[in-house]
Amino acid sequence: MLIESKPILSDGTPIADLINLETREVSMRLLSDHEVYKLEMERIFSKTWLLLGHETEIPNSGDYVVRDMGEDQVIVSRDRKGEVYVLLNICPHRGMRVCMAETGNAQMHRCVYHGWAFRPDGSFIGAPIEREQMHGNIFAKEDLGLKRARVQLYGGLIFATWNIEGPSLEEFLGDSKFYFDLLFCRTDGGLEALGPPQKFIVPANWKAAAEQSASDGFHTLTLHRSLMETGQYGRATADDIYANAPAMYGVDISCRQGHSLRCIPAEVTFTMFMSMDELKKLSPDQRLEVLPPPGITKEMLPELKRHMSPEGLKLMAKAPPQVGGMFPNVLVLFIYAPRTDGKYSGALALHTYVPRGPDHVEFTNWIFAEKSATPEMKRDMMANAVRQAGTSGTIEQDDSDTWPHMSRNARGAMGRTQTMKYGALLGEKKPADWPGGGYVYDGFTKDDTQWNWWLYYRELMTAKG
Amino acid sequence: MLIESKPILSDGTPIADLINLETREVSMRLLSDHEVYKLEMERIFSKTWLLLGHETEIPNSGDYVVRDMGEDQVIVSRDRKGEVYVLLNICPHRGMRVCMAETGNAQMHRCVYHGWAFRPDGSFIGAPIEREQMHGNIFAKEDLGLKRARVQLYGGLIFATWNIEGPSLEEFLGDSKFYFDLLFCRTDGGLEALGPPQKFIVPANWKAAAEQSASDGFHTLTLHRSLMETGQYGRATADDIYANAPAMYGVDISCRQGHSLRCIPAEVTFTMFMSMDELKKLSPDQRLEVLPPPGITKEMLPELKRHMSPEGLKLMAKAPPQVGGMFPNVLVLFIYAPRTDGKYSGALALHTYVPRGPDHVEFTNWIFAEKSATPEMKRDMMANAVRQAGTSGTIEQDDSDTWPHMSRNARGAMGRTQTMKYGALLGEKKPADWPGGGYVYDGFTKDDTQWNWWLYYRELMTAKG
Amino acid sequence: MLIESKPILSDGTPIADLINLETREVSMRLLSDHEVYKLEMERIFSKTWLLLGHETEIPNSGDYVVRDMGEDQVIVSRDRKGEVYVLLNICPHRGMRVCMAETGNAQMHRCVYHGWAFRPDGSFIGAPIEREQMHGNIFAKEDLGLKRARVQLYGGLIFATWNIEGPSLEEFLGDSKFYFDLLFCRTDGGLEALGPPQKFIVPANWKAAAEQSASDGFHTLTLHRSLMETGQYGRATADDIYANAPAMYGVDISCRQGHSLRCIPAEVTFTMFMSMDELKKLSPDQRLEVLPPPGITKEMLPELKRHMSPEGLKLMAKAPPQVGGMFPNVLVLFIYAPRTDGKYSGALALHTYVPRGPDHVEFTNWIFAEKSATPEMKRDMMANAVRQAGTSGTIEQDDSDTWPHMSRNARGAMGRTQTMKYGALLGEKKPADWPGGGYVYDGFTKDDTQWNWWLYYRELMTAKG
Amino acid sequence: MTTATASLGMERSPPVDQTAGKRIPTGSALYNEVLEFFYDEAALLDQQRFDAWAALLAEDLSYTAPLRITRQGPDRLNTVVRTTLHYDDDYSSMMGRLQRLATKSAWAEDPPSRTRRFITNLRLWEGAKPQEWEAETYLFLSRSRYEQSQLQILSCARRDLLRRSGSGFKLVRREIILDQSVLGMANLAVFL
Amino acid sequence: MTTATASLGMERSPPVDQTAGKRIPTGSALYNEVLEFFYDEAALLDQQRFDAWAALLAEDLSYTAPLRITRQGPDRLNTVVRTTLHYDDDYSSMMGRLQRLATKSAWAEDPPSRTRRFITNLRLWEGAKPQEWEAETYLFLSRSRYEQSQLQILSCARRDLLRRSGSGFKLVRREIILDQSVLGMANLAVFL
Amino acid sequence: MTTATASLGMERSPPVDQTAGKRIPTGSALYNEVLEFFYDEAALLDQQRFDAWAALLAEDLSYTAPLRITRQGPDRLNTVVRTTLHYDDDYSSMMGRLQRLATKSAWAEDPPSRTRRFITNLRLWEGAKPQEWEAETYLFLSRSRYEQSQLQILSCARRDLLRRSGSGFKLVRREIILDQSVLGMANLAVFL
Ligand code: FES
Ligand code: FES
Ligand code: FES
Ligand SMILES: [Fe+3]
Ligand SMILES: [Fe+3]
Ligand SMILES: [Fe+3]
Repeated sequence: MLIESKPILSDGTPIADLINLETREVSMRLLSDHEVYKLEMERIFSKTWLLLGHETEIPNSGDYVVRDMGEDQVIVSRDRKGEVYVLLNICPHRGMRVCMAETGNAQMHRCVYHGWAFRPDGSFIGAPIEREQMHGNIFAKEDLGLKRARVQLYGGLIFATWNIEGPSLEEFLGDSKFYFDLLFCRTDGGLEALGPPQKFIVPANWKAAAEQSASDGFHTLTLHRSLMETGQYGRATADDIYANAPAMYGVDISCRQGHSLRCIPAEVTFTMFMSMDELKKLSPDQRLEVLPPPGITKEMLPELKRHMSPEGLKLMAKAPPQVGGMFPNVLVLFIYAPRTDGKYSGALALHTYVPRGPDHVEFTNWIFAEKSATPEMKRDMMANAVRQAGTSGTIEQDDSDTWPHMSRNARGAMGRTQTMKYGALLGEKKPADWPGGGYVYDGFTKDDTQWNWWLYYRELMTAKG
Repeated sequence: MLIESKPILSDGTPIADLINLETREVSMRLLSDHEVYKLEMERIFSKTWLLLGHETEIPNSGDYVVRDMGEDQVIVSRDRKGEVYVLLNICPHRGMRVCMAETGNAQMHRCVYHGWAFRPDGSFIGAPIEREQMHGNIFAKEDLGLKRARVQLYGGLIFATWNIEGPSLEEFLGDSKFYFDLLFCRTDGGLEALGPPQKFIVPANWKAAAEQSASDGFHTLTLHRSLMETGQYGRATADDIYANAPAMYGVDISCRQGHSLRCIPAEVTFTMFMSMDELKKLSPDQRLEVLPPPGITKEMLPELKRHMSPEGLKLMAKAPPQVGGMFPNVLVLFIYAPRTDGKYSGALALHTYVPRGPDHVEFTNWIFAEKSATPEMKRDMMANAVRQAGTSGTIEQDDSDTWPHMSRNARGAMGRTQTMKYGALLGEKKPADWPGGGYVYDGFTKDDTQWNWWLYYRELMTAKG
Repeated sequence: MLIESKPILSDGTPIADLINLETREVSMRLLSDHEVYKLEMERIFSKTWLLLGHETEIPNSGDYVVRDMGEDQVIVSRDRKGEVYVLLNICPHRGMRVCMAETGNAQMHRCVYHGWAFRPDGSFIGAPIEREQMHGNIFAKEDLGLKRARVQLYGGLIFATWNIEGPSLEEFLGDSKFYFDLLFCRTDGGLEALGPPQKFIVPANWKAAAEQSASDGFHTLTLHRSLMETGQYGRATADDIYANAPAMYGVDISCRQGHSLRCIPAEVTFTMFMSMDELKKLSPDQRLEVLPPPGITKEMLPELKRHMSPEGLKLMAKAPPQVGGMFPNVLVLFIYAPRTDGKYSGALALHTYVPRGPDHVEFTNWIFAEKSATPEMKRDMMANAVRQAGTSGTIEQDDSDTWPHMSRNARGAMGRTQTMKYGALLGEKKPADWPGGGYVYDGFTKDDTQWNWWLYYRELMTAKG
Repeated sequence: MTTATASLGMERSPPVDQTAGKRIPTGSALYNEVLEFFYDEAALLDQQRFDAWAALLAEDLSYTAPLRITRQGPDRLNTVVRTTLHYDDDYSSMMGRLQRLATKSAWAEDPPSRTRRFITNLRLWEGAKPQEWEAETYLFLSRSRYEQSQLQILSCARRDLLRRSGSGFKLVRREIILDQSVLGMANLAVFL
Repeated sequence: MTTATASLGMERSPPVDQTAGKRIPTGSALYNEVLEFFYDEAALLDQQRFDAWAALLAEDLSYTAPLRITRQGPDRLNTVVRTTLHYDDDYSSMMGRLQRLATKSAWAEDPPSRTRRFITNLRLWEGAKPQEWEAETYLFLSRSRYEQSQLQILSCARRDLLRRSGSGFKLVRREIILDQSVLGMANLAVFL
Repeated sequence: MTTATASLGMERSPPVDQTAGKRIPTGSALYNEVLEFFYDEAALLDQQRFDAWAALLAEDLSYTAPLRITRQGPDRLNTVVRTTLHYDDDYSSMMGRLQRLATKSAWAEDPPSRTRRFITNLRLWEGAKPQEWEAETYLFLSRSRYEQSQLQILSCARRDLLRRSGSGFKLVRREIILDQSVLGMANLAVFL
């Protein structure tokens, strides 16, 4: 039984009051409060679908990786039939950790404490000394397996939830699925995780990272300004970055469930190596030839076309979704990456921001390529992603030095009464012939998508048990 | 006045519900909850008898050691009359620590802050500048001594409690005292602590260690399997350890107060150097000659016989108590220890698992020999104990790497709702002519003693203030 | 809106009960309790005047330093008009830290996250891309400035409070202001901070340091005994320190608001280099010539006389205030400092004890000289202060090793029920012709001033919101 | 090793002494020169003198930091993962990093960390080519940012290839073997 | 020192320089050889190459780690306790430890800790017998297990007796002077 | 640098290699002598042999520890503050400190900390005067007090001036460049 806490904090403050629908303010207290954190673990991380990895990480029967659903560790394993299971990594006997490694291959997981053994599907095999029935006579063997989460695969990505009766992953993705399909389901082979994820701890509340993942495009101009100063993004110079505002105009999309993506006109990238005039002469197909979406090569275009509707394809040619997030804690980064040879390549990464108490978050960073990419391209895409994202990435090292300050600020007696503001709204506006659904915001990237994230957060945190 | 909290947690859960008497389940939440921990400090560590050391650590007048009762530090000192006192190491003036060292000899403890001075029995001597009466005129000098705990010695072991009116140590030990007598009170000189205890911190809740100390024999087969693989315990090979199940059959004893011991047939040890057939020909007396109990030599047998009833002696010959625990936080390890010369010797150790917050425990490890043992034997027994138990012991280094995982698992939103299970019950069964009382379990070691531990824990945690 | 908590702890204990007015006892629980700490941040550190620095640290327009009001970080800056502002260092946009440095000079503070910019007076300049109005349309620009604290300067010292409508600094200083004037307002140029403050973390509750700052003179005899043993303070030898009790007699003053000072007869210092007989022959003026107050030279005496009333001057000649504190967390140390050449000089320091959670305090140590002092004298006074106070000071290194023990002791189940005692009361007694007001205690330094500190603490902690 | 994990690129880093050439004796002239190189390099990085540091890098530089991963059983020592990396740079990308650090807005290190790189346990071998040497050093990094009173720390081994260049050396290859599976720092915006 | 505490075996470890023979100069050929021995030894342990490490141990090995204890006053420097030890091994028991580590179930170090042994401050003297030397090194151990993002750390001095053996040395005696009264690690399943 | 901050005394510590004389090669005879001096000095301090340590101090000693401060922008490397100091001693005041430590009531270090001073990264130059040398060392201090299971740690560089004195050296100047703006220890009652 999940412990249910009422959404009223012990000083009498209803959680609902911490997100002001009138003024679009969010109380900083949410970034530091321990009670709020405990509720989040129950109402969000035990209820929604969570990204745990990609099935290419566990290609063979018996393969497993150990991952996290909130603060609960789980085994993600593949059984003999090829099914993927997600199992609480807690021995039903006395609560010991069952899988001690982060990854491996085993047809039997034997707990090192007293030797209870489990199959890759979590079912209980038995305790040592069968004749003594050391699992007792109160519970049947069927009741003594590892606790199973509900699992769904999507584009090879492994999602799981403890919410057995809740919405399906499709329902959870809602209107954003159309857009995510364009990223995750575009070739015959599908995506491939190029290796295990980078992992590191940031001393910040997970929501400092997560609210940004909800398509905060605006921070790029200032926080990631150094990359524009070096000319890595657009032709702006140090002086006219704000005037040029590269990559600020585009189409942001989101939906009720808080997911979002930024469809950024490929112009931003094109103009690094051709003039606007030249560009205008190109048909969508020609554009794809000259600048395929991040992670795709000219050779893979036929595949791409097979997997996408003409509308989707046009979107990919003109303004492919490049960054965004999935509620609650996933960042999507499928970006054009400038190469040192002057060409453009791609960097595909997904992050999860795994809560580690109110003041810490574990940054988990998977790097992808299409399975059908050449080894050279995969190698290139790993390098691209590592240089820009994650541990040492020149983009994201700025982000991870920022969030801890927000978290710290939220701890003061005065600080926790301050608010984060989401008052710059663009408003829904669909471009003509826009192929997808959801909430669509055409124009300068503003606070809409992030506000939607908080609205869904509020919905879950105040839902009736 | 001790602060009394009601045994209902702030989310409305009664503590009593976390230990399910029907299904013999214990909620993992008990291993991580901060409110539970606070209650434990009040209802267990401020109420029961706690082991603090051995009187041979402070042989002379003025000798003292500083130890811990839960999170309260105490001075264990011997006054001029040879009495042992246990005193809260907190200056009644402004709360400074009085004894700064871990050990020493002093007839006066002077607080370094403002100079208030106390005798080894805790009584207040005075503050500097007598004429100014810097202790004030509100409290009489008699009221300004160091707070005294109630002390009782048993086999030289020093126990103390804050429960001044509560049960005596004998009452607290109950039916288990008969068995502990066989370990602690068997020679003229009694036991000797061979030195100060080892101390180290394990990042685990104290109960992860304590519930195991309640005679969890079964874990040895799997967690300590490496020692069987190397042939150190029994003649099993790596392949037939589970088939042989060495040391699993015996007589476990416990009692209402949660103490327990495992009386392990000496056969397990004998068969390392003689055949079953040879063994069967031996009388109890001959058995004692060939393999005296751990820590006893042939030369000491007459002493042993003087101190024990014939029934006790027979038990020591056939199945001496070797491991067990005293509620709440003592592990007893009086084991046969294989020597590198092929012979068997003994290793005698007592541990206390001192709580250091919900997530940490301080492992304190005293090593003993009989005072009348030769210096060589003492030296040998120190080496035996160090090699197997405590900091670097090849048995216990596995244990201390295990408990942190249980504690961590108990923190997750899902993990804290899981349970530890004690459903494998052997049931009370006394062998014929069994000399002792208490609950007696003859057969394969199961969950009975550990379950009794939790029942007493539950009793204390839910008792009326 | 400040979050207001009721002064009753969750186990039902009223805060008021933790300070027993009858027996003059203070519960140790106050030194460790998390709920108490949270209340203190709201009821004390968000309500009283707090010392943040000295205006000589930010002499020019645009200069700023970053400091702390409780756990809230603030920018202390000087705007173009020369006004000093104290601004919450939290961006009103998304809560990021605005000033990243500890000190600097800037006419515009631009948040590195999304680029919102602010003036040194906290007013909002705007967000990047003016045309897009990224500050939204819900709040006017005037409402989006950095949160301003109320500021008052006194002797160049910068004080601030969040209590906009509360008492003025003068009201807050009350009767103690007369005495502080003698220290902070005595020359034309006033004091000068010789550099940024030393900062280091002590693992203790802030009140362990603060209750001592309320003029605990008595601890010097024992805790700082080493300095007397080396003959640094008075002519006592190791054996007669307690008999001589150097610097114990004097006049302690305090007031309702918990501030206090110890006026220590200059005899203590004089007798290091002249006999009592010689001393008695000196007029107050001659005394000032021979031994000017700490930090003052013969050359500066005319200035001194201009700034002080004759009564004040006489006090400075006979028994200048040398140590004391300001509620809640300031220590004042304006002491005679023995020099290695046998002469006496001065060391002027102010500390703040900045709370860093219930178990840690940041020790901040500013060192001062009169602005009109010669460079050599300033250099000398820096050395004097560093050698005696703060990080490596031979006086205060003993203090900072003491407080952590008190804090630790307050955590135990038994320890938190113990009390600190303030029963040694001298009682109010004004010497004849005493020039100042407040509570005046002539004689052996006792618990009066510290008890007054706790009374004001109790008043604030139990005040109606 | 199972095929699965092999294909995922987890391996035991072969000890340098088993793959490199002849050992260069500790305390020999060459050894001391190399030791000085590493001390000077550490000082340049700790003083944020990036231009001078850049001059120590060979143009065929490979600068990488594999992941470390927790394994159990027979594979337990195969903990070095070279498929995903924490650093994956060549000369050109490294110049890009340095160029960024020279801008006015490389916030991750502005304010800069106060760092200290303790270099110990240098072991040296001949490389495969003349005038090249394989060096293993242990690096303990202490890093302090802002008002943090707890030092951020990191330990690792570095397996370097050095090449003689004039009177000094150039760093041709550095592989950083970190000791943690989950790094305890918010980023690796500092070089190791 | 009172009789009581003397009998409890607490003493001040006499500085090596007061008990050992002639000083071997820092940087001398022999010193460098010994330094290399310690670096190589650290590498073997950090790489879990226990067989190779075992080959460095003399058969009359004594390997101990006394307790440290907090004292005050005149006895304040008598902090080394040799009655109880954290390690108390000879060659044969050490072989037993290594044999255990080679099983399939030595869980305390399977998964293995990722360790780094920083060796500094080597000081060297002649031993009492020819071809034996007294060496003092400082050891800083960094240890990472599982997904721990905070390094476990431990500092100590090691007082070793080395004996010439062929072209190398054997470790005859190691006494580990730990710096903590309460160790911060859950066990000492790693060698120091 | 703005006038304001200049007047407040914040500066970039000029690298020793830019202010000192000729470099003394790492591993040279003189270098090794100096290294031994530092190892011996560390041992004396770790063993609390203060009299012997005092004998290493020159009578014109300057012993200081500037503050470090966090800056941003163009001034970001001007982080050394010499107006306020954490240590500000000369020979005579240092003798006063040692005299105090010899009393029966220097509580801040009685019970004494159990310390370990790891010395690495020694770099050496000729000083301005003959028989004087500029030395930079890195110091990692591990400090354990009472029953603390977490080591207190501190890292810094030391910029020393040594002077030949008989067969040894005297410490003439030590400037300790700490790495923290807010120190993580309750005091600096130990020497660095
Ligand atoms: S806890 Fe897993 S078998 Fe007992
Ligand atoms: S606190 Fe012990 S004498 Fe004051
Ligand atoms: S948080 Fe400061 S500009 Fe956005
Ligand atoms: Fe970003
Ligand atoms: Fe065990
Ligand atoms: Fe003091």
